[in-house]
Formats: sequence, C-alpha cells, structure tokens
Amino acid sequence: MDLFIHQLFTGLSNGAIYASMALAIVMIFRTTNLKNFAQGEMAMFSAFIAWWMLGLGVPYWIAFFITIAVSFVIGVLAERILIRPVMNAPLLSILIVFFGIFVILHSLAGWIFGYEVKVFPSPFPEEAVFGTYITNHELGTIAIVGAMLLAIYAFLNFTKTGLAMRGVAENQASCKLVGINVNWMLGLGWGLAAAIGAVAGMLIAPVVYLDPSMMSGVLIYGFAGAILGGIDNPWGAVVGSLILGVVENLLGTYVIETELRLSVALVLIIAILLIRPNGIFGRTIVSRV
Amino acid sequence: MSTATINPVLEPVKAPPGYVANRAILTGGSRQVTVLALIAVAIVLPFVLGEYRLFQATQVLIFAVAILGLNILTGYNGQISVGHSAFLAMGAYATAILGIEFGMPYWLAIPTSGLICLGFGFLFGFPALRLQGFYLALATFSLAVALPQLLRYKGIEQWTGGVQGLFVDKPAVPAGLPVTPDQWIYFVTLFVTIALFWAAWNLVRGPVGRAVIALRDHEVAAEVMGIRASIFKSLTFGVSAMYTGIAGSLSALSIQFVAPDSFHMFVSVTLLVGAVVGGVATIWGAFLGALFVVFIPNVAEQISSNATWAVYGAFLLLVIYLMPNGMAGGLEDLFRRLRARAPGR
Amino acid sequence: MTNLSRRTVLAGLAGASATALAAPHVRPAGATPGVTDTEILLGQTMPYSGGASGYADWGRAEVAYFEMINAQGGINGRHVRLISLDDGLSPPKTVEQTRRMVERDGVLALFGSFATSPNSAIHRYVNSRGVPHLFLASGASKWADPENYPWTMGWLPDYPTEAKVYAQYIMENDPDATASIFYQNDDGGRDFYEGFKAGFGDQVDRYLVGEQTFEATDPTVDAQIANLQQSGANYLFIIGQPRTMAQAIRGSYDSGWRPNLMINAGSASVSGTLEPAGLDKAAGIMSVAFVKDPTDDTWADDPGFLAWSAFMDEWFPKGRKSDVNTVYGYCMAQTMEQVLRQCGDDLSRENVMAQAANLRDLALPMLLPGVTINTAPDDYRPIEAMRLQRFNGAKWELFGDTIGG
Amino acid sequence: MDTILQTRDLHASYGAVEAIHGINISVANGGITALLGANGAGKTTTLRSICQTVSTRGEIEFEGERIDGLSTEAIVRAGIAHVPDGRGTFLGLSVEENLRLGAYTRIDTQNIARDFDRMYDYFPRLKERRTQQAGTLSGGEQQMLAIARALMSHPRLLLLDEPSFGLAPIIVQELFRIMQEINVDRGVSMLLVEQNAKLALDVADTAFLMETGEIVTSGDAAIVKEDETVRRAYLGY
Repeated sequence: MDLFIHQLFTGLSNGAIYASMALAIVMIFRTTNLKNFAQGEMAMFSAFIAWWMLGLGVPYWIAFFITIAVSFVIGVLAERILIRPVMNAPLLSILIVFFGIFVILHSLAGWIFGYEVKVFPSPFPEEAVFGTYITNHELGTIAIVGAMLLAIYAFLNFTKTGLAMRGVAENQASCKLVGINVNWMLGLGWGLAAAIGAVAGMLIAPVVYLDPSMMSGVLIYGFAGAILGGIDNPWGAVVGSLILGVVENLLGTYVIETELRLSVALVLIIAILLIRPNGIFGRTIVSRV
Repeated sequence: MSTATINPVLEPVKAPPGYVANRAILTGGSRQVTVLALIAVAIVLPFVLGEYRLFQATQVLIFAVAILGLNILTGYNGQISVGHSAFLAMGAYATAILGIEFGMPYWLAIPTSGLICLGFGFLFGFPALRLQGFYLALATFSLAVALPQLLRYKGIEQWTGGVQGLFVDKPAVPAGLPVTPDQWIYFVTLFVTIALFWAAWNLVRGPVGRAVIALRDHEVAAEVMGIRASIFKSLTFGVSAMYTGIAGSLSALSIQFVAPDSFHMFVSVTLLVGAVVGGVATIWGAFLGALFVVFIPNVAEQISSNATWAVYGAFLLLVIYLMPNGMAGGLEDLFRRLRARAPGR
Repeated sequence: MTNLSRRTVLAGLAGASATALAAPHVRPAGATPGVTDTEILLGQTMPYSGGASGYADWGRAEVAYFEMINAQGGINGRHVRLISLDDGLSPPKTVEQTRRMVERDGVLALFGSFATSPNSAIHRYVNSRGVPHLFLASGASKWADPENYPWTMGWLPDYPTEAKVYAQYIMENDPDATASIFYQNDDGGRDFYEGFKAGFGDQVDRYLVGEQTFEATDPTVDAQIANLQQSGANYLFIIGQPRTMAQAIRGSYDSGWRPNLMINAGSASVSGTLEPAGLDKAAGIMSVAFVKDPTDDTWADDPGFLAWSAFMDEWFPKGRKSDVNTVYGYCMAQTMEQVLRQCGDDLSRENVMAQAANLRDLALPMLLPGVTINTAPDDYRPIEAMRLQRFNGAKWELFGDTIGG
Repeated sequence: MDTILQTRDLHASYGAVEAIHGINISVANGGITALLGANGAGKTTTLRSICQTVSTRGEIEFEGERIDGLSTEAIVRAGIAHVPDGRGTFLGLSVEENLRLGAYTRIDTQNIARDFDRMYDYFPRLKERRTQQAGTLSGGEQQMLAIARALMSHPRLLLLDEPSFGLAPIIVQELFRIMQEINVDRGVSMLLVEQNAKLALDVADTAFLMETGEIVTSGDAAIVKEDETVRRAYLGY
C-alpha cells in the first residue's frame, strides 16, 4: 500500500512535468493546428537563457519573467522568419522545418553552453513540507501547471483575442473576413506557446537537470499525454498527462518490467485513440453536410 | 439549363495533402536513355570508386530504397509515418536471425525479410487506418520507440542478441566472379534497387497506383468510385514496410552488424527528411533524398565540427525554402529554366 | 534576384557534394597506411552529437594532447594527427566514419573510439582488415580476446571486473546486508549487471534483492527508485549516464531511503554527477578509481597533476578541469604515445599491435600510485588495478589497498 | 441614389489564370444589387476581389475611398462584410462564439450586446441553438448564422455569395424575407450573387449580368427581369 501511494504521488509529479510541456503543445495547436515537436528544444533553450541570467546574478523571479518575455519574442520571430515562408506548404515540409529548428537549437545549445549537466535552481524551499512522497518543487510544479491551465482556459474562452485564436486555428479565411489579422494571431500563438514552454523548461530543469538533451524524453511524454487527453483541449492535455504519469508508474511497478513501460504505455494510448480518435476529452467537430 | 445550382467552379488552388504528383524531369524516349545511362554508370562505378566511396554508394542505394518505401506510403498515400526505422530494424534483424538461426542464404533472406515486413506492415496498417494525420504519426512513432526496447528485452535476447546486437556475415562472392566482397554487396544492392524502383515506377502508374493516389487526394470520393480504402491503405502500408524492410536487410548485410542503437527513432526522421528533401511523391526524389542524408551530415561536419547539426539544420531549411517541392522539383525547375534560356529550343 | 540566389545555392550544393565525391585517395605505394616521414595518422569516432555528447571532451583532450606532442617535436620526428569524427553513437555511422578513416584517409590505427556498440559494429571489420583498434573508450570485457580478435585492445578496467569489486566489498565488509542495482538498459549497463551478479557468486539470491533499469529517454527515475526502496536493500549500485545517476542519487536520498551508494567509475565525476546531485546527498558514495581525481587537492603539488593542469591550460583551455574524462583522454593518449615511441621507425600495423601488447609497468603521471599499465600478447587488459574511494562530501578519498593488477 | 461601391476596370486572377477581365460595377447606397450569371462567370471572384482575397488589378472604391490594395482585415474594418460561398462557418465554435467573432472589429461593447438581441430577433432559431456547436446546425441555420455573423460587424455593405445554395425553397423564402427586412431596417446595402436569378431579381433594385469574366449587361432589376432575350440567353428560365 505504501508503495502504491508512493508510486501514485511520483506519477502525479511526473505527470505535472509532462503536463507543462503538453500545455505549450496545446497552445500552439489551438492557434495553428500544428503540433510543433521543436517545442521541447525551444523550452530547453529558454531554460538555458534563464540559467545564463542566474549565473550573472540576476534574482530568480526577475530572470524567470525576463526569460518568459524573451521566449515570447523568440516564438513570434520563429513564426515570422521560419514558419511564415512555408505556411502554405504541405504539412510534411512544415514537419521538416520543425525538425530543422529542433536540431539547430539542440546543436547550438550544446555548442554555446556545453553538454554536461547543470544544476538549475528551484524557486521553492528545499525542506519537504509534506513528507517524503513529494518534494516542494513537485508541489510547486503542480500548482504552477494548474495556474497556467486556468490562465490558458480563461484566455481562450473568455477573451476576444482567445476566441479569435481559436477561430484562426479552425478557419483562417473566415477570420480574415471578420477582420482578424491572422498573421498576428499566428505570431501571438507561437509567442504564447514559447512563453508557456519557457515556464515548462524552468520547472523541468530543476528535476531532470539542465543539458541540451533534457527534453528528449519529456517531449515524448508531453505529446503522448496531450494526445491521450485531447490535443485541442488544455484540460484534457493536463489530465491526460497526469493519467499517463500515474499509469506508467503503476504499470512499471506491478505489471511489467520497467524497461517496457513506455512501449506498453504507448500501445495503450493507441488503443484508446482507436476507440476515441480525438483523445479521452477531445471534441469531435461535427460537420453536417 | 435548369436552376439547379452547382457551386462556382473557380476555387482557389489549394495545396493537396502531398505535392503535385509525378513530376517528371524528362519524358518518353529521352527518359529511357537517361535511366539506362544511369544504370550503366552505376555498374561501372565500383570499378572506379575507392572502397570507402563504394561503401557510401551502397549506403545511398540502401537509403534510396528505404526512402522510396516511405514515399510510397507518405507521398503517394498521404499517410505520415515517423516509425519507418522500425521496419528498417525488422528487416535487418530478420536477415540477421534468418542467417544465424536457420542458416538461410542471403539471397533468400532478403526477400524473406521483405515479406515479413510486408505482413507486419499490413497488419499494422489495419488499426492505423482508423487514425489520421498526427495520430497516425504518433502510432508509427510508438513503433519506432518500442521496437529497439523490445529488441533489447531479456526474454528474447537469445535470438536478438539483446543489447549486444548481432554480427552478420557479408554475402560471399559467387565462385569465379572477379569482384571483392564490397563490390559484390554493392551489385546485390544495385540489383535489388533497380528491381524495386522499376516495380514502384510501374506500380504508381498502374491502376493500383491511381487508386492509392486517389485515396490520398480524396478518400470519400475514391470510396464512392469503389476503391476499398481499408484494403488499399493497409496494403500500401505493407508494401511500404516491405521496401524499407528490404533496405534494412541490405543494410545489415553491408554494415555486417545490427544493434538496437542502430535503429534509434532518429533514423525515422532521417528517412522522412530524405523523402521530403528529395521530393515527396516522386520516384527519383528518393535518390536525391538519399544523397542528402548520406552526404550532407559529412559536409556539415567539415564546415563545423562543433555545431555539425546546426549546419545540417540550416542546409535542411535552405532546401525546404528554396525548393518547396524537394530537390526533384527544384531540379525540374532548373531544367525548365535552362531550357527556356537555351536559344533555338 | 531570387532566381539568382536559388541557382547559386544549388550550385553550392552540387559543388559541395562534387568535392566530397572527387576527393582522391592518396596513399604512397608500398608504405604502411597513415605513415610518412613526417606524419602518423590516427583515427577515432566520438559522440560529438546526440545524447552522449557530454563525453566528447574525452576525444577533444586526446586531439589536444597530440597537438602538444607535435609542438614539442612529435614522436621520432613525426607529427601525430588524430582524426576525430562524430558518430552520434550510432553504429552504422561508426562503420561509415571508420571506413572513411581506414580506406580513404588511410589511418595507421584506430585509437580511443567511444562506447561499446559503436566499437562492436567495427570489431569484425578492423580485425578482418588488420587495422590496429586500440585503447577503446569502453570497458566491455570482449575487447580482451587476443585469440579471436588480435587487432582489438581495450584500455579501461573492464566493467564486470569493476562490478565484482563492489559485490565483494559488500560480502566482505557487510555480510548481513542486502544490495540492489539500478542500471541503464544498454550494453554497458548489462555488463555491470552481469558482473555484479557474478561477484556474489552462488549467494546472489541472498544478497541481490532489487534490480531496476532505466532508458536514456526516461525523464525521471523516481518510480524505479521507489521500487528499489521497497526492496529495503542497504546498498544501491547505480550505473549510467551522469544526468540519470545524479537524479537517482538525489532521489534515493530525498525519499528517505538513503542506502549506501556505489557508482561506476565512468560517471564518478564530482562536477558532472555529484555536484548536480548535491554534495551533501552524495556524501559517503563509493566508487573505484585508477586515475587521480582532478578535483582532489591531495594532488595539488603532485608533479603528474601539475603537468596535466599545465596541459589543460595551454592546449585545452575550453575543457573543464573538473571533468574526469579529460584525465582519461590524457592518460589514453599517453599510452598511445608510448606505443608509437616503442615502435621506433618500424611503424607497420603489426609492430603497432606488437608494441601495444608489450607495455611493461607503464606508470602514467595521472594514474594513481600503484596502478600501472601492463600488456602482453596474451594479456589485452592494459589497466587491471584500481582502488576503492569514498566521497566525503567535498572530494574523493582513497581507501584500502590496490585491487587487482 | 448615390453609389457606395464602384469598381473600375477590375481584373482578378488565380495564379496565372485571369478569372475576371476588367469589369465595372456599382452598388447603390441602401439598395440591393444582384450579380447574376452562369457557373464560372466570375461572380464569386468578383466578391473575393472586393475583399481582396484574390489578387486584383484595377480600382475599387468604397464610400469614395480606394480600397484596392488594402488587407482583407482593413476592408472589413472599413465597413464591408462578406458572406462567402460555403458560408465560412466556424464549425467547432458555438453559435454565439461565431457571432462574437463577427463583431471582432468593434469596440462599442454596449451596442454589440444590443446587436446580439437583434440578430436573435431576426433569426430566432439561432437563439435556440445559441450554445450549440455550429457544425451541428442545418444548412439553412448555418446560412442564417453566416449572415448574422457578417451583420455583427455592423457593415454598410454586405456581400452575399449564393445564400440560397443547397437550401429548401421554404427556407430560402424566409431567408430572403429577412434579408430585405435588414436592408430596409438597417440601411445595409447589399451585393447579392445568385444562381437563382428569378429570386434575386425579385429583391434587387439593380442587376449586373456576367459571362466569362465580363459584364455583359446591366440595368434596373425590373427591366432585366422582363427582358425576354436576356432571360433566355443568360438566366435560363
């Protein structure tokens, strides 16, 4: 029983990490209908920017917010410079551009900052408040992910810009016809996703340590979690990630050998997708002809 | 004329899910001459190139087959797979295990490995049918992640060699042939490549190919025309897996070693890069893509050994921006422009 | 304008691949490949890209070392050039790069290629071709097989032997304890695992109560640590990449389990592993050593250490002195240097192998006192001696006698 | 009656293919102008040209100002709303969200609330389905939604592309009745593209007739309607 509770908490805190990444993925999907798999490397790069500033003696929270702002700008610029020219190209070309961004950021980070693992500080105090099952940083991560979720949900559902963004993801031509500047919305979506990714990177780095490869695993899990829950839905992405974190741990503990748990988790996700093609909480867009 | 209305004809030109199909640089007789000339060059090549260059040429052919396999699925049928490294691994391991456990000669092991991948691809294609776009990508990706893990699994390591991998014997040169083993594996690869490209060339132009392309461009309409989507798509998946599996088999014979690390999911992305950079839904693009994925990393390493992959990524973006239809499309544009310039044509 | 630039780029691409294809392969007829009157050519593959890039300074230190030797006049009047190519730890790429170096660049020998599966991929190739394949940066036991693979020789103490040291330590010093193991699910990890089990001999079931693995892609390993904790073992032996090892050290501490930890020497870097884990949490960790730890001030006035330090300052300023991989690279390059010096002017591949198998009590400046390199035609294990060390929260402290050797 | 929209020598093309070849049309302020013609005559392209969603050459003047060369968004802000062919509904959004997007360019919050009520008055069915996903609406309801969405931007000129397309006659009648009502109540000028010429000529004041990208004739709707030759040759009834 003790082991079960322990694994449950561990799964939840892992799930929160996946969820922070999943939120960035959902954000960009909600604006552009694209699933940006360079998102993880963008988050990694953001974390390095923060680390660099902390090294210069900038206080944590100032570095935190500057990093978010810088990442936002980088996101907007990435959309403008790298994605805009291929916006009307087939999906595959865009995928390859994502891959290009992925390898460039990875390689540059290694070149500039080095490949050895680095300690990234947590903003939360180290003394555990709630026993040994869960650290303060993990609790803090869950709280921040929750706050981001609420903010994203409110932004998308209760603001005009958020509504416009959802419109852009669905039908760019119609958006122009109601007077929305689609280009700006796409840029904004990339910027916000990069900003969310920056938060994710800064939350994940203290746990997995900072190095250019820090996101390689998290990205897989983040995507899997987002797709499991429903990639068009921030709630679904978070819940999907938490489920993935817990189920994966329990599988690895009680059912199969740990080395197979990712494979089995992915097979389960596919099985679920076969039954619910838009994820557990995903919406199907009905179209009556 | 009745008042029954049909929507206005003029629609903005939308990009199809893949690229415009079948861009042919050359047509008719001149094409045949070119192909024959290329084959002739390919046959002379091993007697001109040094050993290492010959090895690279073999790798280019192997990658071309693997990329063609992916292209059949992704380019012609519009299904994106980021899991083809799994079929590469399957073909390679099948050849290794058939040789080691059953003593099967390589010339039998190559087609057998292909058939095993065909079967597996077909079976995988069935559930994959229900998934589209990125969900299919996730499913195939899972395959690429899971297979190396399975290959390392202790329970089956007596066959797979587990984390250590397996050695594969190089095909023996038939008695009396005045070629080295390296030249022989090149010729075996060349023979298989020509056969598979010829088959693909005919396949996409025949009724089956038209059905597959129709499914890509408009599934519902194709079904109305009587094309059984489920069978065709699964079959496409199978054929695609077979091509890539055969490439894996050739790769095992030429590298002489298979290990789980050889089939990292990164290889899947490399194949996809080759397909897009070469030109999706082109037969010859696979060759250009193979040249890119084999040579550009080395060129990038020469430019910067510290940030090799940043240079590689820059090359990649450059190709995508400058040649949106891949190198095959880009070359076609180039030819057209040159021809337009040439006086008296 | 766009037309122009597009064409220029195309031409550039075509030009690049044309040069790549047209490069001639020059080899003076009759002579040993890679040897001229003025130069000796060596080759290696390293993971300069991909997940194992953290080890790349091992290779960079070696390249830098030979640059230093060259500046000092080379070896017997010849400069040594080490070609160090990226394989991203992918075996097919290793084969390609190795064949390039052997067949096109014409290296005399391969030296210090990194990791087990890349070296496995070229194991047969180099042996069927008769290319010296020396001093691999891998501790798999299969490299010491002169009968079947006479051209391949490792350098590190082999992994199973290292693992046995830990098992025997537990049995001798804490016979009532139980142990667990947590290893990366790859060839290196499996070597340690098998060696650890073998170290307990027929008592393995009595001692080894928990085992878990991890993948390089696992974002966290808390789940495995929780499972190991459940086993209640007193000892935890961790093998793997520094990032995961640091997580495991921290996790086993934070969870309140706090077993006695042992880690494999390859990842026992203070700056690379223990600092990220937290020095307080790492206090008490055991490992083995055969080189002087560069962060240990015991060696502050040691001439060997000072020579290494001077080398780092002048020839490899970008490398971090706290990174033990640079020490490994330094020592390995010195071993290679010794082999080449012993060869004199007979730089045939056969003689290179013969001299590599003829190292006698070679004491290198950065090897621990008591650790020497010895090889013979039937002994392809250059380093067999090692010493136990314990981390005191600030630095490694050696204890006990030299083991093996 | 003065003119709200005037085109002069307007050309439009899709890539290399020119679809309309220098047309001159004008829309009367406060009136309903019909643009008629067969399939492929260039009617839809004409509407798209006005909104600048295709590339054009020539002049377009709206309320005395040149709008050719402006972005689509700017044209919408200037006071033109377009109900495109295929309706352009945001299928995944709710009915209310579709309407909110229609009012995207407006900042007069109180008036927006009032306009919501007005739209629901015109189209009571939309009110019933306010929170439903727009994709679940029937064709007629979607057409109503498209018109309501366009009106939410408070336009002075409404471009309508085949509002009757695919709808049952009884729905079409209701739709056209409401359109006329809006035209009269709110003074919104309309440029109506229709295949159903008879219907269009019943509500329009003026009509332009297009064939293969050119205007072949124009005039008072009532006269066009009675002109036997025009009817036979171009309108097919």
